[in-house]
Amino acid sequence: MSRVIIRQLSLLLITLFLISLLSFSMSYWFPGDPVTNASGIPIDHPRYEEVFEKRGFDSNIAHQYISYLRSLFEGDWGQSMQDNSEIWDELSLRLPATLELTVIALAIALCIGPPLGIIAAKYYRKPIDQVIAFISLAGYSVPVFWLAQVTILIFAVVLDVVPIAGQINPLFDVPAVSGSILIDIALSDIDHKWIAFQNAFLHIVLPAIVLATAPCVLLVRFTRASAIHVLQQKFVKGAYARGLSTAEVMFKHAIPNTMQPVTRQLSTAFSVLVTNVLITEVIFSWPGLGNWLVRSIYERDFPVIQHGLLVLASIILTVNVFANILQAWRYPQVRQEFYAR
Amino acid sequence: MTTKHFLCSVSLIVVGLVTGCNRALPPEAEGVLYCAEGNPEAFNPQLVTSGTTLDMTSSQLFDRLIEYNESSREFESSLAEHWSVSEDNLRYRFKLREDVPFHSTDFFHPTRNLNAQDVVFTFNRWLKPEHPYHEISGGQYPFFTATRLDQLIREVSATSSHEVEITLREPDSSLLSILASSFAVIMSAEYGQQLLNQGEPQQFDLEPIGTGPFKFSHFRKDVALNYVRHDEYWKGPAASENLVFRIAPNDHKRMLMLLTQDCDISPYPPARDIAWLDEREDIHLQTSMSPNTAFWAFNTDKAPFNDIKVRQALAHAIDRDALISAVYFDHAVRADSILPNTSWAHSPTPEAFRYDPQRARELLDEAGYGSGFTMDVWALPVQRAYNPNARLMAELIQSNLNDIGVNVNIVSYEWSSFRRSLAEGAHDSVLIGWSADHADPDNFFRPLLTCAAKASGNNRAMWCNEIFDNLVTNAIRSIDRPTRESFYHQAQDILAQEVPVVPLAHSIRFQASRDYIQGLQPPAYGGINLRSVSKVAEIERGEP
Amino acid sequence: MLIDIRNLSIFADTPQGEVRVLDRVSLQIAEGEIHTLVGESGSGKSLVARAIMGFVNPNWRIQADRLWFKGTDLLNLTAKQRREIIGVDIAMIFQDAARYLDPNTTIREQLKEAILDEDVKATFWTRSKAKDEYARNLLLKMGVKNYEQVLASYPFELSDGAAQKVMIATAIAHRPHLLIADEPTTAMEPLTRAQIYRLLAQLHQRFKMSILVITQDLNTIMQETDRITTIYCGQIMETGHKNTMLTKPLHPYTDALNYTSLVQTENLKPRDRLKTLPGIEPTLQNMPKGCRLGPRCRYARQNCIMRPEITNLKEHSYYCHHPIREFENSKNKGENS
Amino acid sequence: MLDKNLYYEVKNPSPLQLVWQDLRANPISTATLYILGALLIISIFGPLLAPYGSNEQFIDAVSLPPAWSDQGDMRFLLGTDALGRDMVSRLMHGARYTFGLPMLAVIIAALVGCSLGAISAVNVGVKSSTVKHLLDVLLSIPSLLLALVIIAVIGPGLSNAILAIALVFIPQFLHITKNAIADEQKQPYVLASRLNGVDNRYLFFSVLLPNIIKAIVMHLTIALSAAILDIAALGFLGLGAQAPAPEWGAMLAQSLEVAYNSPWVMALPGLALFVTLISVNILGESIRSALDKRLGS
Repeated sequence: MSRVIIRQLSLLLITLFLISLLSFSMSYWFPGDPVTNASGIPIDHPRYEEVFEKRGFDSNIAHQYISYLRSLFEGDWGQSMQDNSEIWDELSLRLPATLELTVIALAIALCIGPPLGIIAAKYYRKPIDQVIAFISLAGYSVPVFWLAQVTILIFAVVLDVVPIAGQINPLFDVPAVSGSILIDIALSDIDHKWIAFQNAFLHIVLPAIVLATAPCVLLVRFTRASAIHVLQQKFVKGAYARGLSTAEVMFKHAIPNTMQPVTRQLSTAFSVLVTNVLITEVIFSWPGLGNWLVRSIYERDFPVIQHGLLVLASIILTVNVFANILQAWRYPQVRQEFYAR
Repeated sequence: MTTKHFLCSVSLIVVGLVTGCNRALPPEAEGVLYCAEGNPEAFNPQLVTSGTTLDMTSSQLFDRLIEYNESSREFESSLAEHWSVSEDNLRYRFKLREDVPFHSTDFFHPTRNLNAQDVVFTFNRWLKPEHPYHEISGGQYPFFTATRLDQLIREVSATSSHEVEITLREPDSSLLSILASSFAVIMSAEYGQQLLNQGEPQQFDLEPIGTGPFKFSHFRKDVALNYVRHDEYWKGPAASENLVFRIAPNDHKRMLMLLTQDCDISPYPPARDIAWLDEREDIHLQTSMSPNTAFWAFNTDKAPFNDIKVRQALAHAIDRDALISAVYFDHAVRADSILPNTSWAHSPTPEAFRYDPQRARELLDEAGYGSGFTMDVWALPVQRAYNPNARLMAELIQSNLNDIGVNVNIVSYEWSSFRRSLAEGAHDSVLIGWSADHADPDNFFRPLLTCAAKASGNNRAMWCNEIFDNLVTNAIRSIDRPTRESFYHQAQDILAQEVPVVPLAHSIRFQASRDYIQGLQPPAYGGINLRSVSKVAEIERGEP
Repeated sequence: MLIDIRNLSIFADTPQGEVRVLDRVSLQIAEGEIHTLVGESGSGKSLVARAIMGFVNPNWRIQADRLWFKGTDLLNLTAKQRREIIGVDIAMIFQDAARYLDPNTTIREQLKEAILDEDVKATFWTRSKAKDEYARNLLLKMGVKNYEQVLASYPFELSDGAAQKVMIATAIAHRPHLLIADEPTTAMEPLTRAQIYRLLAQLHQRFKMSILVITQDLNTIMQETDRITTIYCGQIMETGHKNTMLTKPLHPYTDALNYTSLVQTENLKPRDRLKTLPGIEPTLQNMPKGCRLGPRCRYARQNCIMRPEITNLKEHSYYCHHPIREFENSKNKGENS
Repeated sequence: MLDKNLYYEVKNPSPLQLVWQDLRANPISTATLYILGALLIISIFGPLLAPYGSNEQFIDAVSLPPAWSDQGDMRFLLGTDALGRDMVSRLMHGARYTFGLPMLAVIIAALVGCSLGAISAVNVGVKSSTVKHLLDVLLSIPSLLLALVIIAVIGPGLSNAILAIALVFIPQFLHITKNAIADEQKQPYVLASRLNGVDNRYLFFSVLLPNIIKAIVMHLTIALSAAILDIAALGFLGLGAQAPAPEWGAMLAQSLEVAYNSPWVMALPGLALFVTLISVNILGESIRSALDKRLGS
């Protein structure tokens, strides 16, 4: 197992290195001055010379890359070209907000997707399977930005059940400490925390459900395909021959084996989730990374784009590698395959 | 069986959570939610010209020396109890109130009330380059540069602890109007000194201290700006405990937020929604004829817009009546001059901007652009009183110009970067406008179209014409209204001839609020004042 | 009779229409008997086993006059009743044992799953331990010496022989009355194969267990077999005692099978033709009418397009219009007359 | 007795023909074939078929609901938007942007990617599983994010968005082709062909290609659906097609401001997008299950 972990982590390091290289070279690809693109300090700014030297632009490219890495680790991520705010400060508030939404959506997707997929596979080609298969295909085909608008119109405007923007009613005096609203409420010293939690819950429920749709139906599809495959496997018959009941066969053998490829696909579902979080945050005015990134691309705010993409890509890669590790940890067969290579 | 029980209890919990969560607020979170169109650029009205920032800062945080009373059409005392003007119209004396406390917050505890030092400190900031705060936050004071007030004022001095004297270099009929505008707010010299001692002068414009009805609490970019009541406010405390500006750049979103009670007040509701919003019981719609003009400015520094004929051709190419019906839904009147029709100096020149594609084509031919060209139209990304939907307007103009062989790209950025790029003159042409800051007609000429305005980055046409400059300068130096009027008429004729800007519409300003909001006044000039606004108590919100 | 099957037919739904993959199969297994079912791959012999076990594909239609286990009708069982028989009274071991074990669960857990609470006398909290002990004993009985290591392994870590032993161990955990061994030794090394058969024979002796062995060719037949049944293309060809079947078969198919085995070919003279069947097996969609062996049978006549009825001799029965002895007899007769 | 005719060989159609037969046999996938065929025709000839121009404005018919409602007008079957533009015409023009262009981009990406993948697989061979693993991980970054990177560099706009999407899908096809070929090369039948002494060219085109086609076809449908979604998403975010182009995503974004008053303006582009995507996805799913059935998984 430790071999697998070391191998996967080194893989992660290599990919992160590649991504940082990509992010670094983006300063050159963007139009304009690379120093400004990397740091957000305009060329006529008094601090320009200082930054120019600090980023190693007076030296060769390798030195520049090392300086870039150093400033990354020092938390000197430059400033936004639009409002001169420190990218690191802004990011450390926005990333938790995004993660909060992402984690909740992923949890919803995980609670609904795989069980539905397994039910569909259990009743393969029966009406219940066909209904689930169709819903999952339809859900997979609904553009998230359309779904978000339609749900807003129905649930917020017509039914008036939930609010439509932000993390919480701003009248609650919750200072942004971590950026994640639920954590912030817990940390804050306001009275009536429970009411604040309820308010935040109402704010997050709609975007989270909208966001969960795509990964959820994706997981339904993965799980269904995998479970159909597994249920045709001989060991299921073997388990029946051992005298196990259907429930025992399903829960002890079929479902764990079904989840083996699905664990791997978690990272795919997560990628889809991250793609959609960009759009969902814009629509629900969620003060997260996606909202910020989309606007900075629109405004060509290069330091923000550069670092925002770096962070998102790193998160996806990390989740991917951890899905691999999780799979290897849970499934000896996979471990075997990793060893064999 | 157990599975069934489990599912039952889970669904019960979920249902309970959703239904149990109503949106009622605990008592300490009572307050008014105002949906603003964008982030404030700074918490200092001196630094900005955008109405969004003015709405969010000026009247909420600060006070001015004097105020302009819309109904009586006269100036009223504010921080200055009374004032006097010398015989030669060059010296103005203001006697200050003695009982005006500054905000006391986590970051600043005032030791004294407002006095003459504060006024001198505030005026000298933009007046004197050697002032320690002059260069902080960019060193640009667009309104004062554009009105040439920085050239006009010789000195601001404290004649006693509570008396200030402003000395002018030459007489100026618009001074009181300017001092009553939302930009001329008074700040704390003591706070400035404290920050200088701490070595953090940039905080001055980020965590403001004023004398106004609300105190700065905290601001999160793109989310919300929170104010709390200033209990010792000299006019008496504000009606509402909390005041929150939610940042919601999208007008449709703001309208929906008003419907879902995510906002209590929404300025500039979309024109297309006015009609049915007005019919709703729970929405209160207010209008005001605040003087404003939407216009289309050409960057006269750039070819081909440096050619008068091209500008005239473009002016004739667009159908402004169609724009008004499609964009404003007829909640506006066609503008035939940059000066609003409510002003006494108004002199319309409809002929110059008549819709005549044939004439436009001829003019383009004469200018040598018969085969057409491609240009950018920048559409302002936010809704302003003068233009509810610049993007839609740009699309209509696009199709109009297509008819005379001009291709149009529509360009739009986020508001603050949009304004910065405009100031740099990166645009070909821009759809923008102006809302009056004060009652004087000068407000529509000097801040917008003079060479000084070009220098301050406020002249969207990048236009500089000496004759025009002389006319408006002469107008401001005379006290006599008929003389001024004739100067202004000549100035408007030059504009009709030169066409640096095409005036489009004077619109009606709308403001929508929930029915449980009371004390809301439609604003006349400059920023809105929310001091007397509060929620009606004892109304069960959201319940029929 | 432990197992009594009469006229069992299975119809499979294929894109080309419904195909009768098992054609009126009858099979009886007596208590304490080792019965071998021989047929080429695809002949439907495994289907018989699956029908008994109730592993039915959803696109199958089963029809039988009788499918009895100890007098219980296996066709009309509720799921609960089936559970009480399958895995308890009837157990099955498969070819390719490793793939019939869950690859992601240890042998220990899978073996313990097969052990019922009744099998161990223990209270709730000692049960797991008792089952452990029981599992160890089972493996010991199978001749697995390194049982601890095997118990901790995952299926894919075991050798074929070891996996098959584990499989048998799970199958005999509650000493079933009938053990169905579906090609238990195909693709195994001869030594391992012998080991497995010896094991089965021991089980048969010690527990008086009936065993249905399903195999491909007569070469690998268990020495201890009592009776042999041959099956071809879903039709039973001949049933009889081992000795009769191996030495004096009446059915041409059994005869042909016999000639593929080494025992018979030993007696061949050099350059003799092998008595194999000409042609190839028909595909599922193109089953010949009547006796399905017809097109490949040396003795086939016109009436072979009718399905032959069963001919019962003493302890022996066959389905053929022209059985060998009779044919040769008649030929002899013809020469005589 | 030995009638040779009894042993006729079954004449089997080729696997791809069988897949086609399977598709035609299923009414739902046949329907999606028709829908996609119609979309293709509209993408190519849309401007000729549409009743009006995409930006033709009818001042007298602003925000008309679809024709079947009370205020509808028969001239405008699906109503008009806030500028008085015919929705039918806009949707038809938009098919080219939202269906035609992504399809073109994916096909180009597939051609380039597969060729590169084939070349690298045949010439270089996959020696290192680490490289494969690395690519696996890197390709887990979603296509929209990569497209955003490219757009961030070259700037927003429809042509840039299409370019970005074509570029994003090239490595995917490359990776898939390379892996498929590498897997197939391990198969015994390839060895058999080699032993038969066929040359590399024949080996590739006649032996390998028919067997990797499954992986490529399956990825084509997945990539097409992703590309359509990405183009629409970019249009929606204002980073792809710019107003007034009738790209469905951009139309959707613009329709938001009238969503409450004239919901059809929002519903229609979304519905068009949904129908297109679900057709592509169902077709992909049908092809996948048919291929699984015919070619074995």
